[in-house]
Amino acid sequence: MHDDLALFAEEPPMAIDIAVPALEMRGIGKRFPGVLALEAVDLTLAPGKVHALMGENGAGKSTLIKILAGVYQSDAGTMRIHGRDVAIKSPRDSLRQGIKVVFQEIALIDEFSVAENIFLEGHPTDRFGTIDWRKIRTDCADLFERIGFAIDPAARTGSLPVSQQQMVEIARALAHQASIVVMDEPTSSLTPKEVKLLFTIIRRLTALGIAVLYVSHKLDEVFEIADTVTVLRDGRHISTRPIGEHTDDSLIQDMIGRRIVDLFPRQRGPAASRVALSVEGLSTRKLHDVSFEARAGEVVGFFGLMGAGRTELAKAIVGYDPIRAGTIMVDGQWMTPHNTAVGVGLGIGLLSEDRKVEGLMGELPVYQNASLASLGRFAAHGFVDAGKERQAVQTYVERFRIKTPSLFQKVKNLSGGNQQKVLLSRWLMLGLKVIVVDEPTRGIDVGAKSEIFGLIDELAGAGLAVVMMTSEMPELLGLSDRVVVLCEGRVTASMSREEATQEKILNAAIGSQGRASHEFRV
Amino acid sequence: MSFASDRLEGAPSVWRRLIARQEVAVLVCLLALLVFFSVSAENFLSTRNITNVLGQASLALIAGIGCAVVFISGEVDISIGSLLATVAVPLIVVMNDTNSLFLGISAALVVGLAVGMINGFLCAYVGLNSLIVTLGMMFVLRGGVYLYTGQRAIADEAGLDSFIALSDGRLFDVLPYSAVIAIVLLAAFAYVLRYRPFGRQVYAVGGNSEVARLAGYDVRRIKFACFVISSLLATCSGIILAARVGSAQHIAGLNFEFQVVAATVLGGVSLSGGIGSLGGMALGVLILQFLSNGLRSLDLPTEWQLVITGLIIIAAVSLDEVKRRRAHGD
Amino acid sequence: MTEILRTGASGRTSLASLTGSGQGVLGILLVVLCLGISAAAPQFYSEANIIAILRQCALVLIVASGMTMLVIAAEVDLSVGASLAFVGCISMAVLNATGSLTLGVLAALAFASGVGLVNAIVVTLFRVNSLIGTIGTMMLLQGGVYLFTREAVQNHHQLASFTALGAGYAGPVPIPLILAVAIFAVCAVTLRFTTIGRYLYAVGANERAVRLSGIRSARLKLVAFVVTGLCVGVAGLILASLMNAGQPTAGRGFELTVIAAVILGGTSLSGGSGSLIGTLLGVLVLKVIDNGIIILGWNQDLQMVVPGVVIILATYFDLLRSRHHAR
Amino acid sequence: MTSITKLLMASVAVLIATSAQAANMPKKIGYVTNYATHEWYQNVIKGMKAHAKELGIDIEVQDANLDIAKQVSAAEDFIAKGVDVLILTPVNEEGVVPLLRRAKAAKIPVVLEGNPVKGMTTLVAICDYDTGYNAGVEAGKYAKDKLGGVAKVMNVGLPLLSATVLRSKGFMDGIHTQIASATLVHDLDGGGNPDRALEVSAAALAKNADINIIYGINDSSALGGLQAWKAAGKSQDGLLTVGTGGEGLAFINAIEKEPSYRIEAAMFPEKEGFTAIDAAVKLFNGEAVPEHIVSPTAPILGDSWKAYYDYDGTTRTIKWAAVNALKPPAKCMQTSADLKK
Repeated sequence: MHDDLALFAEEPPMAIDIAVPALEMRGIGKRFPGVLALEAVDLTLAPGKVHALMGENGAGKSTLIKILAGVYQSDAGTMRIHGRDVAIKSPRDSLRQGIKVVFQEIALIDEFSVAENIFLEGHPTDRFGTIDWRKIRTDCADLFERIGFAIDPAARTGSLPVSQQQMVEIARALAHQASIVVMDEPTSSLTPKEVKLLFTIIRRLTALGIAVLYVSHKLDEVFEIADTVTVLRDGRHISTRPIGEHTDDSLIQDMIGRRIVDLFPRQRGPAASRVALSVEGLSTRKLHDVSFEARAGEVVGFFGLMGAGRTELAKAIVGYDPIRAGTIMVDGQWMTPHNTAVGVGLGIGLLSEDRKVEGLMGELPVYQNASLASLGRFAAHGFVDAGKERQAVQTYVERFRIKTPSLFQKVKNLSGGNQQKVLLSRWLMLGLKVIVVDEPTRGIDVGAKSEIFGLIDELAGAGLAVVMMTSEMPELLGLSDRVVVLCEGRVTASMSREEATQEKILNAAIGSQGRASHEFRV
Repeated sequence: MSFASDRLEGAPSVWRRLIARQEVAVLVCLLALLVFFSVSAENFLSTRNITNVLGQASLALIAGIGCAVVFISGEVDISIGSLLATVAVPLIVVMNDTNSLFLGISAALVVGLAVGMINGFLCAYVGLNSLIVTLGMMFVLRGGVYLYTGQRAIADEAGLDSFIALSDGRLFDVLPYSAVIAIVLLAAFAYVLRYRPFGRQVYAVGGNSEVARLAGYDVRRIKFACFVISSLLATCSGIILAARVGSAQHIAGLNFEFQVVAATVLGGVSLSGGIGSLGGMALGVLILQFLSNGLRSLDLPTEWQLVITGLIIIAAVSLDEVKRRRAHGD
Repeated sequence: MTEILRTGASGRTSLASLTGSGQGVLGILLVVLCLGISAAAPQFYSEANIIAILRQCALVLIVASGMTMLVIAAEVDLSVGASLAFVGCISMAVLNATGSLTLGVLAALAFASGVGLVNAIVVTLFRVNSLIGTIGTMMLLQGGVYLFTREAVQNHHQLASFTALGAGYAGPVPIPLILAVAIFAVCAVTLRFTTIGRYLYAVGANERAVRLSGIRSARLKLVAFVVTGLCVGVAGLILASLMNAGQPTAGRGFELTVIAAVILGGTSLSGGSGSLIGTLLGVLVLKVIDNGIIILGWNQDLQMVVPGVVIILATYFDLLRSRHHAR
Repeated sequence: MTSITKLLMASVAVLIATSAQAANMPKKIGYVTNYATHEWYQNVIKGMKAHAKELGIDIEVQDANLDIAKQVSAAEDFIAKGVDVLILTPVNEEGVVPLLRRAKAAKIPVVLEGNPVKGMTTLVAICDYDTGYNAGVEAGKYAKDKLGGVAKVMNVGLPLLSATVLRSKGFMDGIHTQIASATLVHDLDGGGNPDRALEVSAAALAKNADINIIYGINDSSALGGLQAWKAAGKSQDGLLTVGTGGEGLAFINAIEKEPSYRIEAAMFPEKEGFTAIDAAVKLFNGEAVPEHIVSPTAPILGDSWKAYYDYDGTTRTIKWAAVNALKPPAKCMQTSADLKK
């Protein structure tokens, strides 16, 4: 019954010649304004195999996937699919060639039901072209049941927690007859059980002769699932080897190009005893009774899976979002909740995780972006002293080595790392006591990453309390003096740098309740 | 198989989903309005009056479908008022020359199609802001009609029975044909939006055009089609209006776009795209029509009608916003 | 280190960058229009006609100055036309009742800024899309003005000082023009050199970033709405003075002229970019077209068609330009 | 004192005359006007309501607010309600043809006000052409007398409506009877509203500095033209402004305060409303009525407005005796039918 889904067919979706590579990319290059994203990259996928694509953020993985998906077009190189030369000019072309990409940024329509999103690429219709809603619902329910998913197909997708949205996104790949499935960091918000489920699904795909490109930077996953690994670094192809030839160290060496300690230069001294930020019993729609302290000169790292409430906490403590209960004290003074003006006045500010939406004013020049928070400093009687302002920005441009052709460059034309530095200088020009950084290295290339780490270290060294929200384990362990773990809006663990281990942190992040509500029948 | 849906956080029950819908709030408003006017205004609840209002509402209902479709796709079209006046010219001129309603309507549709294609081309393919393009088009069309007609109405000389029936005729002597047409078109497009892949693509494009593109949709072609649909439906409204006024009126449809936009937003169709339904739009139109009819029955002067309509629009849109904020929790 | 500063500064002022901007295109268009019309009809550049054009521009420019600030902050106000008529009636009624120019002017400004305040509340507090919200207030004002007076409010006292507001001269320069230039200058300086101006651009470019930076974005929008209201107040006074009466029917379609001028001037409706110089050019282009069609004795219906085409074309050229720059 | 007595006597006389004529009174009359917020129509309505009250008729007024679609809707409402007589001022004369058809089907008699419509029974209207013509004759005389026999006219017109086109045409024809060399220097579309009139006039005056007569198809248009003149810094010596309508207070104010505003082609809206009610009563009783019932107009020269109106600073009151004494022509010199030729 219901065997019309590719995943469960007895036969592969199409006649696949095992001898011919499913995908061959040769000499792929891509340039963006100011950035060379990819340079002469080769990639070959074999049918029925899992090929891992690895690299740090900014290595060029996302660009390569987007070229495969038809979102970007390469500037150089050729592509062959099952032995045929192809040109992929749009996502439509890509789908037609049997490529299905599962993006890390969830590509679902919030307003649609889960079932409809599963069939977004093509609604099943009857012979009159009328959408068969019954079939959509039953097929979706059937698919979920077989892969052991406890999600209501009729639920509005936007109302689901992020982890479930990601599972829906993965399930979508199964509803279509693809011969190449690309998964971009599919586990970034999944629980270990969900990850296991994902791997079961991947194995069933490869059994059908489908080629899987698995993009990740998590070593353990790659060792478990992949047959072959290709590593990219700074937009260049570094290595392609069977997984058996790799060790942890060799992979890291390939990915980072140096030893991990270099990434986290720690130069600051011990933290002061003065409490710069104290949060007591904070509750919002998503958070429940969160309490913690951060001392001057200390980095407090918050870890949690997607949807655990990290961003919500960040926004609540700087006064951006309303709270239900609790008190926030900045440097010993009570802060009015839901009022960023008071927050900034007391010296607490947020470096948002979403630079584009909440940080950058893309159309405005670099200097205006940098001086936004401290503009009043450069003004007399309401008039801005532009010379003084630009002079001040200039010192930060030099101090942070911000690469920009001029102060008047539109900030949207800068690379991610430089944008992040501009936003950091926005706060440093003002002079904060507490800075909350939310995923400070998202979408930033490796070189800039270590610079940002250096800056954070420097900030703490200068006496700021740094509250860091992150989902990157190395970042958390490398930078924090103390680690606090969130799960479903609650603090589930708090430990010192010395006590913290990856395992302890993950256990706390998954939490007992997490397991209960993500019940799967695999 | 049992789904643990009710145990999951954030999955609202059917009932909560229902009352969270704007359509329900609008329906309650409409019913309240009907009850109020039935009590306070004589003759309001007569079959004749109700069917009259449905006939009057047909113009905004038909054009409102197009307006809603364009809104759902994430764009706007404010050239429809001028288009109402524009298409009546070829309709009446050709009909007067040929004595054929079919040829007249064809001519009107050709003009409407051309306008829709120009709007669609400029917005979807060239990538210009649709508000600006259709604002410009609004001026161009209105000015063009003034130029062509020398600011004089063109009378229907043919006097075809079929054309007159569009204005005076009633199905079973009860429901005006214009209302019948509106209901048929509403049903047809409600079907398209719900049961044709194209309809779902329109929602997807408006909901998140990047996601739609990744799903392989030709976003530009879909938006283009929406503009064409909007123009063609406004053409239908223009034809019915021409029948109701027995002529091509150069001043027809002034401020019509405001009425339709207001009714559409009132009915819960979001200006930001991807959200809303034709049912909601229709309820929005009916509220404004019954309001204006009821206020006329109460013998309130124009100025009060304007004030009350303005207040209702602001109130409805504010409530919508409050509700949305609560739903999204910011 | 000053190298970056220098290249940046010189890059901004060079002629090349000006012609590369939307304003360059518009400036050229304006010159071509003026030359073309002058060649066909020499009366175009008579002193009388230039003054007539400038006076027409004055009214639009005053309101467009405020509107530019509003649009830069990513909001829009469609109620300005209806408010213009109401302001005229109120100021004239107060003038008639008190015989005091000061009170009349104060009443006009108070009323108009009150309208701005209401718009601001509707938009920032109720978070209504300003396009729809101000259609609502437009209807309220259109109805309200007829509730206030059904006929034109006549000028009883004929105060010379009031008449001078619209029809007077200082030397050869019409007083409305002086007012317009003053308001334009104040708004331009505010936008370009003050913190408020910089914050307005910032709010339009990214309101969340502004809020996170501890700046009260709602207040800024309120300021922009009230300034627009004040501008309408001044324009309404000038119009009432010119008409020698408060006309409840005045101002039909005025909002579209103003917004068309702002858009034509290159200010983006999505906020964060634009300039008052652009708006000035936009106003001039629209009014020169309007005037030229009469001077040339062309069919006046073209006064609607031509601006429509110009708006679409200007947007198109602007798009071409920005795409070119992006490459 | 005397004026009040006259007024009383006049209304009593009217009351007796009309009630003697009509045995049956309609209970309810519906009037759909095109633009109720305009002063002209406010005074038409005033005249109607006053007269209907005398006759004990209930009159209900709806406003199309210049929207033809709304006019059709409002009239439909009245037909559904079952009014005894319908009075219509068409937003556009071609646009209400279907309404007449429907009223006929519902057996409701219709009185047109203002503009003729194909298939109508009767129309109450002034003669627009004659009104313009008579004002033109007076303007010609004035120009011969005070402006050295030169007449260069700027017409602040409204091509939108045939009635207003007729007025402009009549004015020029009238002025030609006195000054053969009179020229129409500028023919403008002032939109019928003062701010637009001001704007277009400013450009026209700049182009042709020799204009010496401003004609406006209504008072707003004439005043818009005059204000443009004043704003250009010109003296009103050697200028004649002619307004049309006498719609409200504006023209009284203008005659009192503007030296050039010497001629008003007055159209007495109150009288028009009064006449329309009379026609409605007659139609209701099945009496024969002429196709065109002419409501009188007269050119008013300077201060002679006081013969027709009392003005207390806030409202004007019509002097019925003087207005009723005006003799309207039996037939108009030209109508909109002549325009189409």
